[in-house]
Amino acid sequence: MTDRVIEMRGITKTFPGVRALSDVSFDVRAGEVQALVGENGAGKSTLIKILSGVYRADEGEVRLRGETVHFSHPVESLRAGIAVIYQEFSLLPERSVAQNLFLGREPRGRFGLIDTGRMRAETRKVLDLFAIGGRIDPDRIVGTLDVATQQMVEIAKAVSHEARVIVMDEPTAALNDAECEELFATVDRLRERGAAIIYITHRMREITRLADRVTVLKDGEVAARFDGAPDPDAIVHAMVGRDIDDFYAPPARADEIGEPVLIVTGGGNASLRDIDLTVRAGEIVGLSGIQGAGRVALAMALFGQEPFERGEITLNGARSTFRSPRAAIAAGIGLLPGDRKSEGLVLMQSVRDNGMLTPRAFSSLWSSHRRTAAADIGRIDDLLDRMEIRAASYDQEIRALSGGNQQKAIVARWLSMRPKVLIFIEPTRGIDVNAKAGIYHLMRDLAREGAGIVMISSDLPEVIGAADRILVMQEGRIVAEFGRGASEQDIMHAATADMENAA
Amino acid sequence: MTGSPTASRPGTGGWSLAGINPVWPLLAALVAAIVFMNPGFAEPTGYMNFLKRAAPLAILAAGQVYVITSGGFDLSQGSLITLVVVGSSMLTDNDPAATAWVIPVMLAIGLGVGAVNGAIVCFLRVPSLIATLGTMITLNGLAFLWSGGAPRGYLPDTFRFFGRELIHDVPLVRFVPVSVIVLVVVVGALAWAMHRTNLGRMVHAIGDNPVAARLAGVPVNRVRVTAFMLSGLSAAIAGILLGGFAGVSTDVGTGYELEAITAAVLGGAQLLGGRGSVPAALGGALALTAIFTLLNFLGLPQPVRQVVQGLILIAAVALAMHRRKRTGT
Amino acid sequence: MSLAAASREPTGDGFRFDRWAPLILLGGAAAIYVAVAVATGQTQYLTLDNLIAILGRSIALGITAIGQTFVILAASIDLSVASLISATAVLASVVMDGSAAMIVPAIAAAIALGALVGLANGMIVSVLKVNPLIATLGMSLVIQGCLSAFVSNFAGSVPPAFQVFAYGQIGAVPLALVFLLSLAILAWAVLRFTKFGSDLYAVGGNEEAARFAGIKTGRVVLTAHVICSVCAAIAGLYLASRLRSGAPWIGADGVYDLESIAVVVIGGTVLAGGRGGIWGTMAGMLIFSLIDSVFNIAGVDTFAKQVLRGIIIVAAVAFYAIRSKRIVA
Amino acid sequence: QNFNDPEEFAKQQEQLQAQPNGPEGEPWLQYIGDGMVETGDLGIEAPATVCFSNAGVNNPWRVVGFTNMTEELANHQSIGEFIHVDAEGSDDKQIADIDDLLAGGNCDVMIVSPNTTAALTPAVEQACESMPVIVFDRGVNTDCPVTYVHPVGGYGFGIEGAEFIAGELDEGDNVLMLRILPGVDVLETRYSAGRRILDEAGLNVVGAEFTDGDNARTKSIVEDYLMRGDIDAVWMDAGATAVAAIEAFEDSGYEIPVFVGEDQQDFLRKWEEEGMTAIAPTYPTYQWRTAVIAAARVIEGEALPGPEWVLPQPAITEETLAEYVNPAMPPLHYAMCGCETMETYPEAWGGN
Ligand SMILES: Nc1ncnc2c1ncn2[C@@H]1O[C@H](COP(=O)(O)OP(=O)(O)OP(=O)(O)O)[C@@H](O)[C@H]1O
Ligand SMILES: Nc1ncnc2c1ncn2[C@@H]1O[C@H](COP(=O)(O)OP(=O)(O)OP(=O)(O)O)[C@@H](O)[C@H]1O
Ligand SMILES: O[C@@H]1[C@@H](O)[C@H](O)OC[C@H]1O
Ligand SMILES: [Mg+2]
Ligand SMILES: [Mg+2]
Repeated sequence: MTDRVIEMRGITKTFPGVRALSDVSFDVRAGEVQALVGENGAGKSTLIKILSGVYRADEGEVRLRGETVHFSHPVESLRAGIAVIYQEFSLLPERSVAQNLFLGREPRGRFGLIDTGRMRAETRKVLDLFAIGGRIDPDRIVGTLDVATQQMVEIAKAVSHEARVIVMDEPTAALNDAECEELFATVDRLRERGAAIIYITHRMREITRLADRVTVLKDGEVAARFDGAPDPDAIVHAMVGRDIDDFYAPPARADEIGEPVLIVTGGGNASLRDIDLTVRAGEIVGLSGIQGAGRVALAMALFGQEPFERGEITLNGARSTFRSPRAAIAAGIGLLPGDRKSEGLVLMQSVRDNGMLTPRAFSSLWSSHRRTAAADIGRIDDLLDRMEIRAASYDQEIRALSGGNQQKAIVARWLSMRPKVLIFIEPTRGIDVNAKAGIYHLMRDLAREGAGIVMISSDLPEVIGAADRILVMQEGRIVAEFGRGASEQDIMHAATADMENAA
Repeated sequence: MTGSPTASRPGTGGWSLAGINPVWPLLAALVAAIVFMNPGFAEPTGYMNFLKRAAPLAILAAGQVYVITSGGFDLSQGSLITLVVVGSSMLTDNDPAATAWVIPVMLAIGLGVGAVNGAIVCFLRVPSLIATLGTMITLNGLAFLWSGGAPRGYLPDTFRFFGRELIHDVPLVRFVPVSVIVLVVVVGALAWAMHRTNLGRMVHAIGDNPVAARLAGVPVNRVRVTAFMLSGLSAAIAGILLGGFAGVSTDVGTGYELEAITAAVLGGAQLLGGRGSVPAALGGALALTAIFTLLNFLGLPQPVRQVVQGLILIAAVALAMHRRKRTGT
Repeated sequence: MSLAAASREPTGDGFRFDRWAPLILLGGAAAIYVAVAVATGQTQYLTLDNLIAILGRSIALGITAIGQTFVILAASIDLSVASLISATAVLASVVMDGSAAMIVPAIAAAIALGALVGLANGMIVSVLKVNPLIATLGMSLVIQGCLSAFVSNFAGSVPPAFQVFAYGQIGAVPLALVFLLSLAILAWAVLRFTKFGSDLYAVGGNEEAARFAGIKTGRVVLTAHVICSVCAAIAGLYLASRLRSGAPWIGADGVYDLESIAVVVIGGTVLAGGRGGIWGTMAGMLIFSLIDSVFNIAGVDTFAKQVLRGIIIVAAVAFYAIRSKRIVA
Repeated sequence: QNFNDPEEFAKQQEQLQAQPNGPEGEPWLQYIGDGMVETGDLGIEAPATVCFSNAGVNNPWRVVGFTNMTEELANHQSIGEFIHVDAEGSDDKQIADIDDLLAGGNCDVMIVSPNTTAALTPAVEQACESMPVIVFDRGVNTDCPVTYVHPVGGYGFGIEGAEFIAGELDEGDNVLMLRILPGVDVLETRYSAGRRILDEAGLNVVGAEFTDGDNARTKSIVEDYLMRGDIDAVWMDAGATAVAAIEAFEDSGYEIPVFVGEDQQDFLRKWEEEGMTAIAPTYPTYQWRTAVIAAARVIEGEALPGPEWVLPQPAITEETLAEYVNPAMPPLHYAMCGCETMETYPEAWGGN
């Protein structure tokens, strides 16, 4: 099992103004899971894109089973047996599962026409390799599947290519715990079948659970290599260049928790029932639950995106149901969406414009863009500084920043509004440990300043470590509540137990 | 946040030659060619006439660039011009005193049509290409319906003042057409609103990512409707200038919407939103007018002019895409 | 789980409104037609002959719209079809010049011209990365310019043998109608059963995903443009046959560019690409024919007709667009 | 089609001078030549349904004409229903319109104002098979219609303007020719006749430009020509944009040169106010009345001029100008409408 399937030697890559990779060497063997980790912007995705032919390296060589290869297009690498599952899905929501699986290489029958029957049958076969795969109908339109199942389809697609190398770039970002377990089982199975797996993640737990070897990138260089899965602290040290002792911020002290800022009574709509919820100033409330339990729906209701149709919200003593995000923001609620690119960022605009977006939205249309009621340019720059955003300039388009830095810019946006309640949806998705710790401390700081924080996360340790109180949801209702010190088992049990037992 | 504040704050991007909008060198080259062909162009009569002729298109493009930057198209500008010209002749009914109220009414119609366009897009969720195609057809019909097919009135000289008259004895340039003053004021105001106000930044934001903008609290509909209203207003002003320049006819506006889009795109505006500049759209309009003028001076027949216009359009955008790819922005 | 996903179209595999919307609209248009005929006591308009006359009203538009469906599905668009129709009609008519022996060369020449223009459009869009709206607008100017450099009037003539295309009958059914139907079936089959069809939906739905799946996206877009332009060339041949000669203005006069786009969109194909199909387009074409006929039966004033037509286009698209939650621009 | 046909040119030159038959002072009833067609045996019952397939009302000339037509209907009891379909300037649509009218089976007589000559020929031929057809304004390439109503024609129009210019200017003087759009037979012949005469007179045609009938474009084009050199006369194939062209001279500080316009009120008024040297050839809109009269005659079984009903085509000159200027009428009203004696005049034409 020492045959190196992939060898990358001396890879260097520069983008205008950034050296993304310098002299990186990296290899993967058949039947192993090689974890690739590093801070945001360390160069992980860039390395993968060079491997798969999206980018061309400035220097260095890539070898596949000992032979030097020059992929100039991802298809070439795919044909050579390297499948990449990207951070963003590449599925077609309007097409069926089978059509997606065989996209670009549909089986042909008579007259060169597509053999739909065979395509369906082959899809069935591939899906049957996975536990939940058996439940997916090959004719189902992908857009109608939930995200975890879509993720499954993505992986099935890679498998159906009979790839010998499978790269997963943060595959669990959109999954909750149970779904993650399913994914891990799949990864195990792929490893047994002799596949070489490159696994990129920011979650230490996954490294411990899966990795045979670990490569740590820092600032575009290899900072460390480990055989086996080392102690998380060692990885963190290599990534960040120092230890992080206070990963989670300390919990709120009793005297820090104040009056209720947000109260919901009897809230309900198409996806939610009987929501009774209180968030106090100074506390962080975690929302847990399995996929589809209604956490995001609850956030959307609080934020006025999918308003409550029943019940009422009391915010700082004033009653209202918000009909739009704008109304919610005006009343003092802020929300960090879970999908940065499509819901959080205006990508072609500058970092500063992204930060100023909400302050500007709440100023007169016709007044100066440099000074608004909530913040002026100077204050936004201060907040961006405080977030330690890595950018060549705040005038730079935000799309050139790494995911974590983009997330920080959105946080800065909300900080400028001094919200009473701030809802974080998957706040650390795709964010490195250092930044994660930063976000946890930031949430705590905000709470100390008197805000109520609601955090939705699919990362159980994160909920347990960061929240003062944990609410568990199931089928659109809040079914359980835990204080600090709840175990993962407690929460999982509450999230998956039968309705009667939980109620 | 952990750690100490960073010592140095990221700097502000400087001005660089590579960053200059290609519409300006293009315009400069065209003007140089025109002056070379016809030195009279360097005289006030030459360039003032040129600016006067370019004024309606420049104003139109400055309005259109709001809609384009916000992610849409406004195909109704041309018909709106026709409606304004025909409607003004119907309403003024040869009465010089009527101008005083007819012009505000026309500006209101421009704003109103823009509001309707915006409402169709925002509330009926019809893509603007189709929505404004619909209003384009409807407004054209309305203009004919109103006039019975042939305008029934003249435009009084008071009305035509804006598009036709010159202000004499101006130092340095001898005279300035009124329409050039209108051009400077309107384009100046639109440039200010686009590049110095919250409105402009939000127009960019909703064109870039409307979902993110909405979730950030941007009043997406209000901004979008405002963009369409400014586009409508610019068409009304262009109509007043065009009616003033040459009097009433029922097809004054025909084709202007595409020229305005062309001008905006020559100025680097990105179709489908997120990027756009009013000064550059002005540059685009001037460049387009300069192309026409140059081809005219060359005495080229109409068909050749069309071909050249088509090729320049494609080449300009292809070049912009090439640059964008190379600089990675 | 993302907000976008959470607020996506109705989940499940049940009744998908947008798939049926064109048919519902068509039913509505037909009902109005019948109602107007009955209400005005003109039941003679409800005969089979009339139905066929209605179906035959928009053959050229139908053929063009089939082609337009392909480019729109690929998230592109073609504004050059009108000029191309004129050009191919003239070319065919000139090559034939009244001689039956020249029919085949003329058809070949027209199709070849169509393919060439499609190729050029496709290259400009997929290689030079020029926005398709601008690319094809530019191409339209180039074609129209070249055309009017050579002809300014009806040119050449179509021999009787070729007039069969437009005027021939198979029993009581016009040959052209049978042709249109066959073309539609062919187009449907291509979209449904071939790899190209599948690739087309993929490229329109998510270009990046298609590229990563190894689809040569540029080639797919290019092929869609060739198909679109060849359809326009066929429409040009049909019009030459119908008018017995080619005129350099027939394409522009019929507004086949904007109307074909409107037909496709009313037929439920989304401008963003990746969703829709041929039968929707056929329904859209029929809706247009029915509207025209209703106007004629009801004796609607010409100008009022235009006003209504614009409103109808917007209303028809709003009919299903309004239900979607996505923010449009 | 040959738009530069010396025979036709000569014929129309002659017709301009001919003494028309028919009642004096009612030119829409007059005719040049003496061919008549009998319609006695068609057996149509009055009141009958007349269908009108119109190319469009897409310019002021056609608007005035269509008003003439609708007002004329009131004079004829024999016409019951009048069905009007408008093709909005599209050949394809007009062919479909005629198909619709035939399929509807309602019409007793059909009037067609074709959008273009060649394209509408088959449709008109088809209509001829089931009913009497009257064609006016632009023609068709078939003699199946009962009659084709039209004034002398495009050559005549072109001749009158160009001869006037030739008479006023000296050899080598500069003439600018402005045209609205290509391809319409009656406009093409105007140009070819005008060009022939100007060339023969040794005048220098500095340019022949299409204006699309748009004022702003016209004014710009003329301004551009003025920057390049002097212009001693302007010839136009249609007068809708004449005033814009005149303004280009005024605004650039030039004398107004010799001008050819048309019988639109705004041009006539400008001519009178400025004391210009000008002429207004006409293509009289009263022919729209004649088309209806012809239809009524067919229904009533009376004889009518045919197979061509050639109407007189007078030009407005210095001497007759005062007769036609009428400030009460809209600027784009065509003076040669023959409508002054009708009951609803001037309101129906937008006058007051
Ligand atoms: N197309 C590009 N143009 C310019 N700079 C880029 C581009 N892609 C990446 N970069 C820069 O290269 C560096 C490495 O980025 P990369 O996306 O590889 O990081 P990453 O390790 O995958 O980060 P994350 O954990 O946030 O996904 C970053 O500084 C990033 O800003
Ligand atoms: N806007 C909406 N329209 C219709 N149905 C919705 C909407 N939002 C949520 N739902 C439905 O409500 C249920 C709860 O979904 P929601 O996304 O809130 O669950 P969740 O627990 O937050 O999921 P995740 O763990 O992925 O964040 C699901 O069945 C979902 O399909
Ligand atoms: O319709 C034509 C009109 O446009 C022109 O002015 O005169 C001749 C007519 O045939
Ligand atoms: Mg990455
Ligand atoms: Mg959720």
